[in-house]
Amino acid sequence: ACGSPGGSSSGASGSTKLTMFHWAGAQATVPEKVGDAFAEANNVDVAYIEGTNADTFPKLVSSVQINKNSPLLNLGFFNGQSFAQGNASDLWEPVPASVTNIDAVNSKYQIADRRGAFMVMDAMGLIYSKKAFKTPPTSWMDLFDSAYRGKVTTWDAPAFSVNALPVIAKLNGGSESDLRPGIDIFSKAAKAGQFHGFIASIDALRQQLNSGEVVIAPGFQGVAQPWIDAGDDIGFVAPKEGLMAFPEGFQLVAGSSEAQLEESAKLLNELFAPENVAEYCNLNGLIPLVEGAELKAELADKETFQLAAVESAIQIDWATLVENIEDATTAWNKDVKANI
Amino acid sequence: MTGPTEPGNTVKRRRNPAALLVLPGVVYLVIAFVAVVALLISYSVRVERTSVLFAPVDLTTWSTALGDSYLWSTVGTTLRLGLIVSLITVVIAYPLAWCVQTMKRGWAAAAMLFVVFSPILVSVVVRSYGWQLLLRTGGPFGDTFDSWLYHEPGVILALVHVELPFAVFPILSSIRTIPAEYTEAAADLGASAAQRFRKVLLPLTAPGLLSALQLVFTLTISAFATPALLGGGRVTVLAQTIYQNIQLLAWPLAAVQAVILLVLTLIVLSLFAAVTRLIGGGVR
Amino acid sequence: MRRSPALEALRFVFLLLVTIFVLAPLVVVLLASITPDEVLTSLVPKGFTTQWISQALDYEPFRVGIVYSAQVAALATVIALLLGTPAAYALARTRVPGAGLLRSVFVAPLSLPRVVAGFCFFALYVSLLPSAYGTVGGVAFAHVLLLLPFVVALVGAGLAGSDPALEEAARDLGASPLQAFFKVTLPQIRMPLLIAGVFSFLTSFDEVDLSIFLMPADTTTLPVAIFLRLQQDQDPTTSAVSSLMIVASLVIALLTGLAVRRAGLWRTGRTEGTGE
Amino acid sequence: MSDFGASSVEISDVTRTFGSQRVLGSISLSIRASSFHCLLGPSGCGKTTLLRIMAGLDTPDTGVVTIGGTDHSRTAAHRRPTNLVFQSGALFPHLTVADNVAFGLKTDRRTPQGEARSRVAEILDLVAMGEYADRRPATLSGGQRQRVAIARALVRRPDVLLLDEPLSALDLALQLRMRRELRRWQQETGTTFVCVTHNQSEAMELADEIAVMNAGVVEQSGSARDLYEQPASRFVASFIGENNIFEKLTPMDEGHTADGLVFPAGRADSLAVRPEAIRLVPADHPASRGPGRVLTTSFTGKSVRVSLRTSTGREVLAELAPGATTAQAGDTVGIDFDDAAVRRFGAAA
Amino acid sequence: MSDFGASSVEISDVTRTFGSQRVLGSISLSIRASSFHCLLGPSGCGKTTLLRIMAGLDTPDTGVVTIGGTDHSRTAAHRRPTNLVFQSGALFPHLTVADNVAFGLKTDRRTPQGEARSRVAEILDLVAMGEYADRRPATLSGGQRQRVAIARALVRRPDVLLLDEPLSALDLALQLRMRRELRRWQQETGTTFVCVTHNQSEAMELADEIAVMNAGVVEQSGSARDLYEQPASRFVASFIGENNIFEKLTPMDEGHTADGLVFPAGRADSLAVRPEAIRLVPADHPASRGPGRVLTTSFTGKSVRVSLRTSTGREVLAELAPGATTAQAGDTVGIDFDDAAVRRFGAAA
Ligand SMILES: Nc1ncnc2c1ncn2[C@@H]1O[C@H](COP(=O)(O)OP(=O)(O)OP(=O)(O)O)[C@@H](O)[C@H]1O
Ligand SMILES: Nc1ncnc2c1ncn2[C@@H]1O[C@H](COP(=O)(O)OP(=O)(O)OP(=O)(O)O)[C@@H](O)[C@H]1O
Ligand SMILES: [Mg+2]
Ligand SMILES: [Mg+2]
Repeated sequence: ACGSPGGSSSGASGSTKLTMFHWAGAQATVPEKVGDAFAEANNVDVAYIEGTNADTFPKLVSSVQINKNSPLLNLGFFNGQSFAQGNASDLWEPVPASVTNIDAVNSKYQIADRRGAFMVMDAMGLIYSKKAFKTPPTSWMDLFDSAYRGKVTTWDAPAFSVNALPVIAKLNGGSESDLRPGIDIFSKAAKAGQFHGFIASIDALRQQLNSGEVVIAPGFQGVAQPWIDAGDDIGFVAPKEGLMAFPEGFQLVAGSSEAQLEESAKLLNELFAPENVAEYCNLNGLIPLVEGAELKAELADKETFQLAAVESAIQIDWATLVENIEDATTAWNKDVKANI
Repeated sequence: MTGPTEPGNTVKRRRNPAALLVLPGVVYLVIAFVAVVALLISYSVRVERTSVLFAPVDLTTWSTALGDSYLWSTVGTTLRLGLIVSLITVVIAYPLAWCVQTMKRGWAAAAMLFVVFSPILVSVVVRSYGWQLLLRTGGPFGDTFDSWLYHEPGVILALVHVELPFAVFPILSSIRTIPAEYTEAAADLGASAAQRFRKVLLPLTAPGLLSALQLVFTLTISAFATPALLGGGRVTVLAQTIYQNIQLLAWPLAAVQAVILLVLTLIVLSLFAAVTRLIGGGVR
Repeated sequence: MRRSPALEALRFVFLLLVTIFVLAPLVVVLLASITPDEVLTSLVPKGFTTQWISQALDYEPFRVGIVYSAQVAALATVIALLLGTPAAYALARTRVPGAGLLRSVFVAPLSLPRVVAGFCFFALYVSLLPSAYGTVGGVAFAHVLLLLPFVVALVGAGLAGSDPALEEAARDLGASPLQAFFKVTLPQIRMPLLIAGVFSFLTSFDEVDLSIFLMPADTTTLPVAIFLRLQQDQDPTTSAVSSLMIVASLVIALLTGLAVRRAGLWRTGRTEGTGE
Repeated sequence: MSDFGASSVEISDVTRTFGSQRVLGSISLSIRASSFHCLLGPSGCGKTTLLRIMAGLDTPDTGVVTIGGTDHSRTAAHRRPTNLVFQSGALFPHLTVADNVAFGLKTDRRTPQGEARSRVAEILDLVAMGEYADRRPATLSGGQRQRVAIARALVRRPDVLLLDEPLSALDLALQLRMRRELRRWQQETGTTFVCVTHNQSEAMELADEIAVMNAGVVEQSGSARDLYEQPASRFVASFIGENNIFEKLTPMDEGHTADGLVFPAGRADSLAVRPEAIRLVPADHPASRGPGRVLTTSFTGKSVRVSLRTSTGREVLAELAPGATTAQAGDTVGIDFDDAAVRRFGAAA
Repeated sequence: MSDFGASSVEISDVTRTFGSQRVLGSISLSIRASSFHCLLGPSGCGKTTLLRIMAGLDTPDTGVVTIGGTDHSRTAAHRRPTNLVFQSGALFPHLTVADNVAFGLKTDRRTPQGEARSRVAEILDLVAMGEYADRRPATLSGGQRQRVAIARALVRRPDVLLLDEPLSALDLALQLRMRRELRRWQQETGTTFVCVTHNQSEAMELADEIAVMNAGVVEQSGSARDLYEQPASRFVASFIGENNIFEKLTPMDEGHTADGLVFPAGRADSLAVRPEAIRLVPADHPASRGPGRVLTTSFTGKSVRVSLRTSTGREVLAELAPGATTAQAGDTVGIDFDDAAVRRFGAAA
């Protein structure tokens, strides 16, 4: 029942084997469906790695470093941060021109050197408890409002892509390369007892919001939407400064064999077909970045699912952030975490 | 003319072929553990985040890590947590093992054993979820144990909960091998229940106690999920920082920290062994 | 010896407290898996549903994971017992050079954070033995590192108290060292062995951090599947799996209990009115 | 010595059952304060069980144990003024010889440390184990262990000292020396000693009074001489010293031949004649009560033991002074004894 | 019975040291095939160690153990044609009495199951433990355990049976019976028996030959009578039977007074007189070799033991026929013995 890590020695014996990495749970449905159909049609073996971005990316990196020509996977779904990290270590293969469907990606999210392609976007805003807020919070800085002392939470380092540090830094005169202003604000808040604690799982966030231990936190629309759908007294709002864009998409992995790259590119093209993108977004509460992918009605109506929201979103320079992430972690640990 | 003349039981003397039985286990440790540790050490002395087996030696990671006060505070938390949890666990487990051993009805003892066992039937994530529900503000124990959750006491509570079986069972195994006549003789010589415990039972169960301490301690200081889920960011142990660094691809640093953790563990384990030898008066 | 009523009462209270402490979080999990709410907000169930349980049973990765986990756990347990029991025996009964250090070294792997061990095994497999990566054997081999400490510690604790003279008697009666071990030593350490086996099995079955690095493409162990699901979906299905495991273990425990009773495992070989 | 006590022990109607086996069937026994009392009986008759009940290590099903006038039936072992020397030794494996002996002095803190140390040293010298003080029990020989066990109980100076076959693993010389020491100790301190032994010469030499137990009951209690010379039952007759027992005799009104030997007149179900009361005479000697064929002869130092077979096939043992006979295996001789040497027992006995 | 074997045992220059303690110092001993050999010696002299070396459970530092002509020095215990009855019993706690006994029959599969069962039953009856077949050792009395230990070794029918104080926990009646059984068994099967005992009467009754050990060496080896009548050393004299030993005498050229008694002339460092060789005469009797004050008298059934103190304070023990004296404690009497009863030992002995 178990394959070996995606081999480079394809072609020699029968059909090509390729390994695709996708995220788990509902995010697995569409990639596997498309992958199975593709395998069937093209006489290709497709194996899947289901996992999280955080765990799989390091595995991929180390596999390549052990053997440049034998990457753990050939085609993978990653977030913007990993896109940038991979670029830094030449992990990605440019997407060939034959993958025409990526031309329909929103121009703001087109990648110049075609190393990968963003497919969908999750939007980070504020998740809040409707019981505690008569009117929804309006600003990112509400996280630091002393009215909510002890009832705020966010993610611990090094998950800076999701814990709002880069956003707060940028809003306060800092940048991806200078997170200090953000760290200072978090540090002050920590000392004042602003935080109920830091969360380590999405589940904990939901629990705490529902129980009233926490009333506000930075969070993803794609995370909040299923909770809202399930009837929790939870709201998601785009702060007046704008949502934070969190694009996700696919990469072809360098070191894969010619045949694997060729087949992966074909599969990639399938995945970017508008109907597949739409289904992916509908299932996971995400904003499609591909033109022609139509959201289902319930979502399409929501303000935060509009492309306008995307276009006005706070864009993070992932490459710069990634360069600073290690130092930022050190600073975060020392100044924020040590004080909470 | 004269052979080796160690004291001790004959079975323990001279080139006993049974000593070779330790070999398969040692071979495995060499293949698995030593390889892992060697890999760690090799990672720890490089700067490149490459995972080729050999790279030029560079000690900068070591020197920065050793001078990092935050790392040492994490080490402190880790060791403190390890010691507190092992002590509390053993203090609960020891009388518990005795109660189980002396239960008159076999089924009651079996049921109690199952109860003790049950935490490890539930995955750590789900277990932590249970604690969150119980301890959160507004939960059934939220008021009594105000602010335990997302603080050290909550983490300790949850760790003791899951390490309990790892302490009860070694103690129980060693209790079961003590003949009744030793406690009887002690009682006959005027020892009260407390004295019998302190002077006879405790030393005779020292091997089990040692196993319990060692198991619980090592499990606790390498525990990652429980402090992460219940510590609320306030309780940072070395395992978490290591995990962070792996995710950051800061492998040399992660390796340095893992080696530090391992060395500290070996030191504490031998301390435990020494202390237990004191209690046990060097039995066996 | 007689026990005083005060002591009896104390003992009862103690056992009760321990039971509550141990079971409370598990009962909550059980509740969560049969309450309709997706998020348990109160401990008084608002109804009853088998929805989560049937969802858990239907969820493909759980089904595959259980089988895979069981295979890995069984294999790892067998290897750990086969390696650990002789080692514990040698450490307890013979003068192995450096026995004190060895004892610590057998336990030490537990202190390696499992993510580290997992990452290292991953690197080892991929670089040295690609064919082991992701196979039941490969995962089990790595798990043995975590199980060996239980076996060595538990069996060692059991052996420490048993009388070496009995093995001498057996050998004198014509039993080869192997026969002596199986017919005399083993029966005396049945209990520690059984416990070590169960511990090993469950630990391996529950292992996430290490396995996650060794799991390849389309298969994962059950706990890894639970873990991954929790990353994305937060409904009580995962609690339901845990509840199912508790119930299944209870059944297995009952069955072993009966078997054990028939095999006389509970007999301690001590006179009645033992201990305190 | 002021801190030595002595208490009488009174056992009334004590019974003890293990499972379905009645091990003690209503035992009553009075042991005078400051006396040396021996319990004698065959293996498995309940001696150890009775001692354990006195020590409080076992609980009788019914009955009362009074020590020094106080009902101690419900007193825990460690509060009783008794100490037991275990049949198996039960030395603590984790303590040295000296620490084993000192154990009982440390449990109550009445004995100052310095005194405890000197008492331990003294008692270890008494049992000739002084030079083993720092050894662990596992490295001792069987007899050495037994001596430590005795020392450990003696050093506590209990009111009642209970000894379970305390000298069984010792060589004769040491046994004799230890007997003398025990006896001297008992007389000097006035402590009550209750000693289980299967060695009759030990019991006879040591005891003021001996209780003979059989199958969970006390058959007879009295001085050594009483038991030897006036056994109350067939069992006591056969158990105390050796005896040639002739059983299932028909009532005898006049000189009667049983098992090929002529006995004096009198009613009895069984008769006993001590081996040392038997004389060997030439087969045709007028005093001969019947012929016997010599099966074996063996020299035991002080005597020659001759085993004979009567004309009806019954085995008879004779114990003669060395030189009193020249009979060899295979010879036929006459068996003779005095009328007065014959003891009779009824059916009930 | 074809499956009984017998082998001689030859021990040459065996030494064994524990730590710094020389427990066996160059032992050499020949044990004839089919003989009953007893090892006698004080507690801690190395008897158990020697037996364990013969059984292969302990390895000597130097020396050779030959069994039945084959050098077995390096043979593992389970391959030796020997079986050992452990001093401690070493019964398997998890097996019933019957299974304990059957254990050794199952290790080699030469004995068919049915035969094994009947042999176990037979041997359990022999040691009077038939009705305890299904019990576990923990529920047995001390003597019952010892009997099971004997049965377990006997049933194997080894060439050489090693017994370590096999009867020490048994009452006299049972001891005598078991002695007879052991002796009978040994003679019928021709098996070589090596038996450690501290009971001299046992050794004398059972053994063809006795080796007297002391402090790790064999002092004398011979028949019971030889040892009793011609002890080769002061130690043997005092150890085999009781003896009154008079030490550190100056060389005596003519009738000499030592310890207040007159001895015949002759060179010696010590003298020995058996208690039974001593006669009590009136204090003023011409035969008296010196006066003695009676300390205690005790009746042991077959004799009266009188302990006396000479004028120089030396204690002397006399063992007299019942009725041979009327002396009471406190009386002063004359001590008498024949010249021939005096044995002399040089400094070396
Ligand atoms: N725990 C027990 N369970 C069942 N039976 C027992 C137990 N202890 C003793 N017995 C039985 O009770 C009887 C008396 O045992 P006890 O130990 O008192 O005998 P004893 O007179 O001391 O014999 P010995 O001289 O052989 O030591 C024996 O038949 C023994 O088998
Ligand atoms: N394992 C050991 N370690 C150290 N010394 C030992 C060990 N075993 C025995 N000895 C010592 O060796 C000496 C001889 O012991 P052994 O058991 O052979 O004596 P024994 O003649 O059988 O005495 P006993 O009649 O008392 O049983 C003793 O002084 C004992 O203390
Ligand atoms: Mg007894
Ligand atoms: Mg011995």
